[in-house]
Amino acid sequence: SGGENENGWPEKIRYGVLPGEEDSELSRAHELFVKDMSEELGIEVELFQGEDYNAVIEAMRSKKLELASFGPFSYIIAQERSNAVPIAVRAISEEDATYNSWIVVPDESDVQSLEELEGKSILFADPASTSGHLFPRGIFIEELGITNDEVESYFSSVSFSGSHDNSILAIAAGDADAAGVCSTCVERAVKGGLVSESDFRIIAESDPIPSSPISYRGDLPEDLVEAIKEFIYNYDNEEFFEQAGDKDSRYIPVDESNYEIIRKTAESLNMSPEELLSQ
Amino acid sequence: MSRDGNVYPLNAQESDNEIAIKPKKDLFTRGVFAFGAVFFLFCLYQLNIDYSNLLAGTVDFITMLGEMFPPDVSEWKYVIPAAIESLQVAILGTVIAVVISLVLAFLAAENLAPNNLVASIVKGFATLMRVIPTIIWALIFIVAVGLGPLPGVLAIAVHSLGMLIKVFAQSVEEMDDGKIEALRASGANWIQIIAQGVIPTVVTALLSWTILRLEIDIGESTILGLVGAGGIGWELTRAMRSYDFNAAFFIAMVIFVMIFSVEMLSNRLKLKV
Amino acid sequence: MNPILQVENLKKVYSDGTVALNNINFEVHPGEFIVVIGPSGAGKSTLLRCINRLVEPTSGDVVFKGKKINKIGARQVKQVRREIGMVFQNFNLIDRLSVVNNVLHGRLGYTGTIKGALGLFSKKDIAEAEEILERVGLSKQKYKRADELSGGQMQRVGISRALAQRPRLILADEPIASLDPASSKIIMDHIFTICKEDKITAIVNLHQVDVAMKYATRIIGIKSGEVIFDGQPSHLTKNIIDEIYSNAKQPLVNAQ
Amino acid sequence: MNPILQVENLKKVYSDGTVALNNINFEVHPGEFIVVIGPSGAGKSTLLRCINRLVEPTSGDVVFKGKKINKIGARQVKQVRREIGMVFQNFNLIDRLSVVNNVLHGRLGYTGTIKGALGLFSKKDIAEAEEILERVGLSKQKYKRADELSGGQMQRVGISRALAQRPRLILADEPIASLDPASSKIIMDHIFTICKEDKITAIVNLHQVDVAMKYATRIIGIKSGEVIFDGQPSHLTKNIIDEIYSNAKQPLVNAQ
Amino acid sequence: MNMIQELKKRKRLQILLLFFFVTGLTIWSAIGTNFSFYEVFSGFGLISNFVFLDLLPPDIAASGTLLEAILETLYMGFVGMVVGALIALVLSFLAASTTTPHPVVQVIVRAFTSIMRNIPGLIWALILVASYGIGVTVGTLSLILGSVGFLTRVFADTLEEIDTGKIEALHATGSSYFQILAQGVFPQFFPGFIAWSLYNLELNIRASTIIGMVGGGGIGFAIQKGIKLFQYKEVSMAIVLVLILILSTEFLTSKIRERII
Ligand SMILES: Nc1ncnc2c1ncn2[C@@H]1O[C@H](COP(=O)(O)OP(=O)(O)OP(=O)(O)O)[C@@H](O)[C@H]1O
Ligand SMILES: Nc1ncnc2c1ncn2[C@@H]1O[C@H](COP(=O)(O)OP(=O)(O)OP(=O)(O)O)[C@@H](O)[C@H]1O
Ligand SMILES: [Mg+2]
Ligand SMILES: [Mg+2]
Repeated sequence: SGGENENGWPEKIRYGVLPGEEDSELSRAHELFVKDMSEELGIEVELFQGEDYNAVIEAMRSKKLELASFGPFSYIIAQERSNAVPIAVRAISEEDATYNSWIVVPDESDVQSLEELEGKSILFADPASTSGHLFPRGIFIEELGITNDEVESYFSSVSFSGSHDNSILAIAAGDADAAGVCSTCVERAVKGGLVSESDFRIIAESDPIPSSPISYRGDLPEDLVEAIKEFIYNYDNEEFFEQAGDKDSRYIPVDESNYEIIRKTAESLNMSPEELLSQ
Repeated sequence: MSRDGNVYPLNAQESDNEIAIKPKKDLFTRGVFAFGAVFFLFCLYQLNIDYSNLLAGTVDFITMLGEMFPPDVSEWKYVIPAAIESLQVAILGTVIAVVISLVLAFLAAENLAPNNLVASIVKGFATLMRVIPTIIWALIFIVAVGLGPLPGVLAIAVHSLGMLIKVFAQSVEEMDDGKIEALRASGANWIQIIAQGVIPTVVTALLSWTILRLEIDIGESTILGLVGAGGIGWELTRAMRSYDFNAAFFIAMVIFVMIFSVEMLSNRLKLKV
Repeated sequence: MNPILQVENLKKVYSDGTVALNNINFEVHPGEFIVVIGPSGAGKSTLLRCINRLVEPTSGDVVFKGKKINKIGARQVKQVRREIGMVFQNFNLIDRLSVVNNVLHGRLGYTGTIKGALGLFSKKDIAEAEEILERVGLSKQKYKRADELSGGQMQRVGISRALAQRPRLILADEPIASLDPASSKIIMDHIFTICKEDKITAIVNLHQVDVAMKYATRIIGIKSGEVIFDGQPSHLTKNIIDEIYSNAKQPLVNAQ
Repeated sequence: MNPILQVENLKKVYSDGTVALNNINFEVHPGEFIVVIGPSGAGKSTLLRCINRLVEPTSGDVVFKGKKINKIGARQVKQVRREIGMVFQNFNLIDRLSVVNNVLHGRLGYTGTIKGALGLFSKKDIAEAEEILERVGLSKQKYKRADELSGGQMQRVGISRALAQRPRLILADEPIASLDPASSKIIMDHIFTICKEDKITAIVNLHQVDVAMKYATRIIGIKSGEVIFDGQPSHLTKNIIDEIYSNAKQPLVNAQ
Repeated sequence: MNMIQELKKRKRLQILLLFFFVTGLTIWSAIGTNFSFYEVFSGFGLISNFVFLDLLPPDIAASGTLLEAILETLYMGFVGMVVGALIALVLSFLAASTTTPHPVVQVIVRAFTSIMRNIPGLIWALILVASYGIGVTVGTLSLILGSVGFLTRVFADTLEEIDTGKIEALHATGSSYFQILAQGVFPQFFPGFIAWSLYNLELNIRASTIIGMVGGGGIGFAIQKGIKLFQYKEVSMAIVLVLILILSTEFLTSKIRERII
């Protein structure tokens, strides 16, 4: 399977798709994308969809995967661990290519500002979530002027719910005093009828977070990378974009520099890839 | 050696005037139960469960199950092939595990193992296989063979191996040693004893364990979808993430039907064998 | 005539310290039909098992056809074992296999590993097994599963399996202890007649002194791991019997 | 003297069509010790089970102490059953319970549901159970677990359980078929003596004609579901025995 | 004679058919899953890199924080086992053909517990989180559901294997239904009850390594957190702790089984 053909290209391109946390849903659209790409490049493209980014990062690292779409935080880890290079994000415009983290509280809560959360319980999504842990934590550090290590003692309890859905459900039920969640996830949960807008209030919002990039493995032949980029930047199959969430969206070029903010946030939380992977 | 037809005198034998000692009530069993009860309360205390939530939650739980009704079958074109893929992962994983454990189990059974050391080593190996969660196995095999159903097959095979070695060995150990001894006494060697004596004796047990494991593996393979192994697990997550509970219910039903039909099959087979 | 079996200073101490046999000496000549009697726990089973090395003797020698078999390797043990048939109290048949297949197990020692494992026995072996079954009156049952038989029939299969080994010596460990009187008689008759006809030497453990008296050409009485009688049945007096079974529940004869 | 049991035109057809009993008629008078003989499959077990309604008769009547018991409801069946003790070939003791507890099971029919379920028997019942155990020579074993006993001892517990019911009638279905000759004799002696002493009527199924002859006050011979002999043991000639067991392997007497 | 051989032939044919059926299924599955021995064996180098460089050695320093998690796992597993066993005890008497009051009840209970058993724990956990919120309640509840499903089945099977002769013997003494259940059935059932319940404890401990992340807490959470943050050596330490816990429960339960049965 790791074989190459005459021009040094791999026999096939394997593309691993992780749903970004800002994505509306796990979409079937990628099958179409993969088909079009295969026709365009004249090379077999195989699609793998899952939810576990460890699997995708490890597969790319052991050269079992050529292309992958990561979440923002998993991308910076993949860059370090699997030599991933970002190509593009799907968005309507450059401004739209971001989303936010919110700090939400139950609607009936008295809390109006971040300061009032001292001694209360706080819920994050999961430890590796960009908008459900890294950025909300970043907000506390920045806005409250505490250090990363002080976060645990500032609140009465800091726990992880496992997902944005669980977090917002807990807020709606009043099981926690506050939670850090991603804006798009909450909007989606409201649309899906899981919670209602009147169940919670937003008391803080983070800086824009760059969306999930499609990336390639850094050691691919240059001409192949060019061909892939060419295809992705010009891709305009409306059927695909409609299924993927918005028919007006397209793939917009990104590069490493777009993710500097993630790297910086991670560093301030002692969660930089270097630190995590150095054990 | 009385050969006469006299009625044997009653009360003569064994009833010496010794008094039967009433055994202390089974202290061990009582102790275990008392300890179990105390430990149970301790666990409850430690877990600090919110009981007030329990009733309301149960109502929610039932409403939620109600809301999932009726199942939404419109996605069957995606769901059924995904289900078949999961089934294939489970079948192949189980078959591989059965083949390998059929060799190792005989080394792990104390009445057949060349010596106790070998038996303990194989059993220890089996426990390790079982303790490492399937998800970790999947990760290990993804590193080796990439994404797709294949790492799922291998993860399931290795994890099942851990259980099958243990239960197969147990079935063999429960076997009447006399039967093994009888073949040994006729000069049969180790392999002959296993093939002609042990396997025919324990075949029903092996079969029902295998089928039970297949049921478990179908369940496991549905979870493995999440790590990029494809299959019905991904479909289920998709439905749950789009809050499409009716579709999720349909998928859960498909999973149920798959496992239940294996269970039915096993009941049929048990009658036959 | 050379003895077929010599037991010399045989001693067996189990790992838990039980002295099951202590300084046992006797010789067995071809054609003898020896019955070993003794109370429960006397060491009868241990003695038989030491002879075919299902139990490893602690010290002393077992000499079979002039060869010391307590000093030989695993491979040779198998060769010796196939010349010694064994019949068990619990029959020890493989339940789910057919009667004839169980009998063919007696040929495993003469069959290659793979063929034996797959149950591919030679035509000759099969024909012989069927002949043996005919001899013990089980032709009609030969394709039945072993667990479909009555106890007496099972033991006849057990005997057939031993015979299939074409043994020089048959060891039988309480072959009738699990059987009703009617079947017991049939079984003892079979063992006795076949051994006589085929000139097979036999050592049979029994609990029932009366049965022992009826069949044995020689009786060995064991108590607490030692031989305390060895001679013709006619020499076994009531006193000796009492001594053998004293301090032990006397085996009572049947309710006739 | 009124008969304690009358069996009239009794017929039993099993659901698969097997006619196990066909037109059985006899009367049993208090104090009789009846042995039922017949080849395997003759219907002996079915007959006993019809008497205490473990098997539902197809037609005909069973009259116990003047009451037709094949026409009564479930509640009354229990009352009739507790007056009829039953002894089984396989003893059917509850292994993990103590000997005395097994005997006390005979008192369940007289004990309240809850008390019985919890095993809270009255002092009187316990004293009586211990007395019965003493009678069969098991005082020393009374606190042992039932599965720690030998076969013969287990059957003595089985008899004790039946006696604990203070029965008017004891049914015993091949009580000695699983026992060695010595234990068999002990068991038959116990059943016989106790029934005589306590004036309990007994119906015992047996395979062994010789044993039947020794104990029975009356023998009933069954073949293919029909009574073909009913009379005193002395009237049971060799010809009749042959007829009963013809087309069936004759039970051979013991190897003496 | 002929008939017997005929039967034997048919039986042999059946076995042969079964064999081909299973082989066919296996090949079909191998094709469907792109199975290739070549890939499996050529991946061994990568596996050993991953195992020896990334997973090993376990990070002993992490054991302090993990200890609390593993205890929580034990608590959840034990509560799940006890509650599950008690519920299953009642249900199994309804579900076994030997003790059920009515065949319809038997079918309903069997189907009901089959649903509990056959829907994977992870799915239960998702639904339960939506109803009960997050926290150990959900983890414990999903263990209880799994335990009830599993134990009801094995208990019922045990009940069906009970020697009916012994039950008949109690019938013959004139005992009532509940007396027979308590005095005849239960003592025979007891060893199986204990053995299976203890085995279920082991299953629960292992299951909680999976359900941890959905708000269940315990070592499962620690394992999944470790994986997500690439602290693989911490993960392997957690697995070592689970191994120790399982081995000690196995040891303890085998001692208990030996003594009680
Ligand atoms: N594997 C063993 N380990 C320890 N002691 C044993 C073992 N097998 C037998 N023994 C002991 O050795 C002694 C002799 O036992 P053996 O079985 O040879 O007696 P036996 O004469 O055959 O008795 P039975 O008539 O009850 O079969 C007994 O005290 C017995 O408890
Ligand atoms: N539950 C049943 N269903 C169908 N047929 C049965 C059943 N029980 C017994 N039979 C048949 O009824 C006939 C009489 O059986 P029964 O057990 O009463 O004979 P028996 O004289 O006790 O034999 P044995 O000496 O072997 O115990 C036999 O042909 C037997 O196969
Ligand atoms: Mg012995
Ligand atoms: Mg009968």
